[in-house]
Amino acid sequence: MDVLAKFLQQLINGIHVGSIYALIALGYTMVYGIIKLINFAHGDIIMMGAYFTFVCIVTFNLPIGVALITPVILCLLSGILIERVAYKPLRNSPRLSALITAIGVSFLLENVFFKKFGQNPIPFPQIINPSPISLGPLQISRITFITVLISVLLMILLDLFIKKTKPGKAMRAVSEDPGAAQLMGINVNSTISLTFATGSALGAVGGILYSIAYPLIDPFMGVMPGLKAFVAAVLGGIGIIPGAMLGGFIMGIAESLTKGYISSQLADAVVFGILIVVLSLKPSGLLGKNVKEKV
Amino acid sequence: GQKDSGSADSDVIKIGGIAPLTGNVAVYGVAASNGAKLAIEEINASGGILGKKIEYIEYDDKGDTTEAVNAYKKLVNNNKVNAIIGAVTSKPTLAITPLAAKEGIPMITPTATALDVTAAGTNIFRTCFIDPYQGEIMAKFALENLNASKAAVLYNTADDYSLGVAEAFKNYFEANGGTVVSYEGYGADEKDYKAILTNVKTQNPDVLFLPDYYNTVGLIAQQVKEVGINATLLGADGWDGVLTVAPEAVEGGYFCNHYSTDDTAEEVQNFIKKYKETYNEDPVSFAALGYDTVKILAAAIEKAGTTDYDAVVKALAETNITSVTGTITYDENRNPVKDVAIIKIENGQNRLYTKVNPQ
Amino acid sequence: MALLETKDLGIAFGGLRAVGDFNIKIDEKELVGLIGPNGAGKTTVFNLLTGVYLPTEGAIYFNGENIVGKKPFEIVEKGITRTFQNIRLFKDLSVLENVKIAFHHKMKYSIAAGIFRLNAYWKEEKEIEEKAMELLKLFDMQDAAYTTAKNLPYGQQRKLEIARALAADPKLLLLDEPAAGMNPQETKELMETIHFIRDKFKIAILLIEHDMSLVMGICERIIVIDYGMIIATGTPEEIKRNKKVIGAYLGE
Amino acid sequence: MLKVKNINVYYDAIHAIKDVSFKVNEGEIVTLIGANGAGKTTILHTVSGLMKAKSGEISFQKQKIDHLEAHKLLQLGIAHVPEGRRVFAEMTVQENLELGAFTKKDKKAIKRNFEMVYEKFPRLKERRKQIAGTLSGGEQQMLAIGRALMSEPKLLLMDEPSMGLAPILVQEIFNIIKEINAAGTTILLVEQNANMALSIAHRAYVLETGKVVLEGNAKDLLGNDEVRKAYLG
Amino acid sequence: MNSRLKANIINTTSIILIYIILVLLIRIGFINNYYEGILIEMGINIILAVSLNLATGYLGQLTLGHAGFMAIGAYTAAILSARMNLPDLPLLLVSIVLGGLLAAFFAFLMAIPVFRLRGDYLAILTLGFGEIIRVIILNMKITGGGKGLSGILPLTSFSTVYFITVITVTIFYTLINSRHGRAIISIREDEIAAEAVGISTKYYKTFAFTLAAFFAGVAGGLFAHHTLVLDPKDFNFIRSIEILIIVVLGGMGNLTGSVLAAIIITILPRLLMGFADWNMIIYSVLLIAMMLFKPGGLLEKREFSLNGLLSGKKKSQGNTPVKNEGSE
Ligand SMILES: Nc1ncnc2c1ncn2[C@@H]1O[C@H](COP(=O)(O)OP(=O)(O)OP(=O)(O)O)[C@@H](O)[C@H]1O
Ligand SMILES: Nc1ncnc2c1ncn2[C@@H]1O[C@H](COP(=O)(O)OP(=O)(O)OP(=O)(O)O)[C@@H](O)[C@H]1O
Ligand SMILES: [Mg+2]
Ligand SMILES: [Mg+2]
Repeated sequence: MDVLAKFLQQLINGIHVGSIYALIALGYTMVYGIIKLINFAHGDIIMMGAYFTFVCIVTFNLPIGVALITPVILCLLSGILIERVAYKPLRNSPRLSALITAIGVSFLLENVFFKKFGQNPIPFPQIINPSPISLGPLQISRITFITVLISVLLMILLDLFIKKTKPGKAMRAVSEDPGAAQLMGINVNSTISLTFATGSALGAVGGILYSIAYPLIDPFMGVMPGLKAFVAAVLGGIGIIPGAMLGGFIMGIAESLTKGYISSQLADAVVFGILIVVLSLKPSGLLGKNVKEKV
Repeated sequence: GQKDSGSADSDVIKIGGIAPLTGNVAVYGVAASNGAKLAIEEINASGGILGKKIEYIEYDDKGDTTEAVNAYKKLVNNNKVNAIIGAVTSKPTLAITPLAAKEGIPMITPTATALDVTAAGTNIFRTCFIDPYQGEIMAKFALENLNASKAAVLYNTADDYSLGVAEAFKNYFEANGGTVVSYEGYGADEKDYKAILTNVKTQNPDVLFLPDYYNTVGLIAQQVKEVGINATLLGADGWDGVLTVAPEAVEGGYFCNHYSTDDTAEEVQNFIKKYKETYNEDPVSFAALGYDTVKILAAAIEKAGTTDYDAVVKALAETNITSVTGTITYDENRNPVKDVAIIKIENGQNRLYTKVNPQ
Repeated sequence: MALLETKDLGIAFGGLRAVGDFNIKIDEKELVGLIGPNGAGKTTVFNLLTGVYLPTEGAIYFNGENIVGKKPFEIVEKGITRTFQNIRLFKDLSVLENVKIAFHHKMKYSIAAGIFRLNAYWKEEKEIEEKAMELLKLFDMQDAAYTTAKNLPYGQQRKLEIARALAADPKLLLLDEPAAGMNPQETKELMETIHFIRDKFKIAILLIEHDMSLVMGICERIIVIDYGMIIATGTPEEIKRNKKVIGAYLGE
Repeated sequence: MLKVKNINVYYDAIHAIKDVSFKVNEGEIVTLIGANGAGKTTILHTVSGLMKAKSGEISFQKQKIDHLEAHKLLQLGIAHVPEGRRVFAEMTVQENLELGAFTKKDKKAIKRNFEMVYEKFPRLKERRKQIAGTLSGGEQQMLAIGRALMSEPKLLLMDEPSMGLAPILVQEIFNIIKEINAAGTTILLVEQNANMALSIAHRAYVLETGKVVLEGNAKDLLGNDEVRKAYLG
Repeated sequence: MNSRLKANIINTTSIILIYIILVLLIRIGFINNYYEGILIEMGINIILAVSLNLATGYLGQLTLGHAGFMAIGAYTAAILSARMNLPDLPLLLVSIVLGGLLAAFFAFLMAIPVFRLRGDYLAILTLGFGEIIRVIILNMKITGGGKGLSGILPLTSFSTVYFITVITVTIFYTLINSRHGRAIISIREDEIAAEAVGISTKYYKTFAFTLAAFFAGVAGGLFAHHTLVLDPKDFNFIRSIEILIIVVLGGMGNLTGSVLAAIIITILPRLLMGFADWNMIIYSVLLIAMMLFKPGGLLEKREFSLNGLLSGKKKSQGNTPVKNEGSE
């Protein structure tokens, strides 16, 4: 394998993880955009997506299509439920209180699954054959291929949804000014629910793809990818959908290149270092509008 | 169950257990704990030691150092135990050894393989063999039995066990004519090894040594397949259990272990039978080590005729018993001297490949 | 020497030149109005004078010293304070504390003196508590001293902003639409207050306002800007008759 | 058309609106005037459903509406131009107007409304693609009104449309209000600028600290000495 | 003057009285080694919470990297104390102060990029810094890397923690109630307005941030000489969040609240231990419930004051919890 091929290979590795981060980051960004909450429990939606899939496939032996759709729907409903029960009552409270509730929800989900499924990490069933396909000197694992394909497709769909459809526009309106949005006849509660539903569904898909790539699931598996995806969302400019995607890919690629060329253990430092450099230069993220507060 | 009996000379002998019953490495903790409990039941059923029943008090350390220290303090201060079994993984064990050394309490870790564990005090023993030893055995095995000349080693930098075994492997392998073409560390929470493996692949090694616990090994092994590396996978005792995680990815690999269920010795087969009856599953080596630890400790107390710390420690140093993981005596560093089993993974099964005698 | 003098002051946001070629002089104790259509750049001028924005061109002389590049808090120390078009009180603090904070730069005791409660702490704290109350009395707000600022009615909030700006001991006070949201009667009262302040504290005042009754009623001189440029200056009478101003701003 | 009976509204413990009653007849311009904090905005918020009254009754075209949520009221024909404009600053003018017609299903009607608004505010047509946040204050006010008109309201609530505007724009805005009314929309107008408001309104209510203290014909109130003293300066 | 003196006497006496009672209980063994350890952790958590409260509750800057400063203090103190030859108490004090200073120094360096940002961007940047500190510690030799640092001298005792905690809380209390404290609070309320009345926001942000880091470092030093083993894992962002939970639970900008919440959060998990594997579930449900029912924190804006309690006077504190931190 020559130098270039190795580099491309590492790049592909990065795009693989990056596309998962991007999918997860979308959930963070959408929720943040609409209720200005860092939804710490989003990482656990990923975990739930993984466990639900596991249960559908291993416990209930459902046909693969059903087994993959069901968890997405369940996560979508969970997202709505979490918002209704834990966040909605705090909409007019200090923002940090809602943040702590989100952390509480995160702990709760982790520990409920911990209690239910026990301490051991569980091997995730093999859905995609891991063996690679050769493309010249490059070898791309089928998992990588399918992951990137699905993520990019979903992102395009989401972008169209937000830009072109009425519910999408309602989301943007609510995220700017919920009061004024109501005066337009927009149902703010259902729009927020829709946002959580969409974000959670994407998170579930992210969770499944993540588990296919790293087929060992445990109740705390969502924490790290959740954190990284969140950083990705901030990197791209939080609240901005294309920003989340961009941030996700940058994070994945930076991580992979650091691991491949510098040191595996410095990957996190490099990722956060990039975040610091970017924010120092562009205080509201790569695609964030740098608005100075007008006084 | 945590009973708080204040007096030291009650009519039971209290043994404290520290093990990760939850958390990342819980599977080892639970196995070791189950093994220990089985042995205690046996002993109590046949009348206990020194005419007293054993009471086993156990706390969860979650594989965490702080929790282990808390557990230790609770056992010694609140429960006033006579001896301690634990901890299970190296790091928490290292956290409590200075405390135990200060107190002089008899302490045996069933499974902590890090070299330094027993160095803290003359009252600290172990039932498993040590890290460097496993590394050397596997390097020797790779060179001699597999005729490997190029080896790659991946290790967990945050784990004494992984680090110790990897280092010993590398030193032995290189000292005896092999080349380690790739020696790469990764962090404890790592899940994505593809970048490192892509580098490893360019080196084309004959064997890939993965001294880590089986969960991680399972993850790495699948990604080895994804990246398309064809080297033979090697591991150490942390592999015990890998079949539950990624049987296909590790097919054809070898690892060393404390005992093998294939072993026909009577102690072994008896133990396997009882364990299966009680817990409804096959005992992994950690269970066997937990079991043997209790046996060693009970024998020593019986021999000392008292629960006095110093007397028990002295008796421990003179241990010589034959149990599930072999015939055990202690060297001057309070490490056991016993056989090593090399196991091959074939058709999704652990098969005893050969037994290596340390002498 | 004029108290404040700007020389070819200007700022551009990206491509948009919000203020340009801006030359004014304000003497001590003068009461000047700054008017112009929405978006003409009035608030931006205030932001330039107070160091919130860094001008892209020109200079600002205050007491003969060029203050361009100074931080807002340094400019306050030099003697320019302001109120905001959108009220910016310390909303969750009491009225009294809002005023006390503005005395900050007039106080001397060190962090250590504060932590270890040295004599300087007790002395100065007592002093400013009294001064703050006095100031509130001037605005007839002493009864509201312990009210949380955000619970004040809008008009009182505007007054508190002025009191706070005065507490910082300015030589030039900038008021951005002090009468916004007030009805004609309240506006009238405000006019009296502004006059009173100028006379009592002997300071110059530059104010922005869309309410012509106020501007024409109290300002000695008026500056009119449109598209960031001065289109007229003069006495209220002159401005009222100025064709350009009528066309751009006043209407028929 | 709109009937408000004895409503009481609270902010936590603050009793902001006390037993207020008033009505708006079809085709009228009715104005609420009063000092700062008198409760004008609060009343509009209560009518349009952004806030809930603790007691009292509000009905619109004989239908009880006080229990309905804000987004439902728009469908009945009540639109609200809020205090401080509140345009969607990051969206274009066109998108803002589209949102104004959010509840409308009829594509043709939406198109017609667009034309109507653009005709009334040629400036907005010019700036169709501009991001609303960068419009000047007057333009934003036009957008806010235009946006409300997109839903073809029967009743239009307007909260201080002249606030912070240059005198020349104030004049323009009031002319527009008159036009809208002439075209058949009933208007409930809240203003600080009592002079102007009274000169275009049919009837008026004067509010003082949450209570209606005076009501009557707009022309009469303009001539009322007390009113002159308190609100017209 | 007189009432000031009286207040001082009441406070000092009660602090010493509580100390004597606790020490007696430890002496007679009523509070054994294990419970003493819990008391020590309480003190450490109080210092952490109170210092974070300065940055987040009073200054109004949400920071998620407090554990990073704690880590710097912990490792520095542990490494230094092993290499210095001093009697126990001076050794502990010198090493934790040095640890605190190094933490403060890093905070000072970070202040520059950090304070260019607002709101949640700032929060995430501090989180990033915290993680970088952790990763660096993980990759250093002298810290023992991922294997952790062991063999730390057991220097932290109940008495040292008790008095350092008392001193810390007192310092924060007096600071907050001085002109400098007001300046810090005004930044939380409205940065632009604060500048506009003559407060150097840069200076006070840097000062508050650095001071908070110093005390986090001190807490870290005490922690190191208490647990005796350091593992970079102990200082990950979850740890920072745990401290934040204490601050929010106690009430933002409320010192007494922080103290109370620190005590509760230290004890709660141990009390729940009896529920075996339900403990964390109960813990999280309690956390959510507390936030839902008391979104402003346990004490909201009320500061508890012993003097006030004794003299029956109600002392109102001007500081109220932050609303809409960082939002525009
Ligand atoms: N931070 C900024 N970034 C970009 N443009 C700005 C900024 N601040 C002001 N502007 C622009 O500069 C111009 C002048 O604005 P300014 O606020 O000074 O107007 P004004 O005269 O005070 O108007 P009004 O009477 O409506 O308050 C406007 O076009 C405004 O959009
Ligand atoms: N969010 C709030 N919280 C508490 N009190 C409020 C709130 N909003 C308004 N109030 C109070 O309710 C009363 C009525 O306020 P409202 O905004 O309706 O007055 P307004 O007549 O519209 O005044 P303005 O002319 O200033 O717009 C005032 O006393 C005000 O202080
Ligand atoms: Mg302005
Ligand atoms: Mg109003």
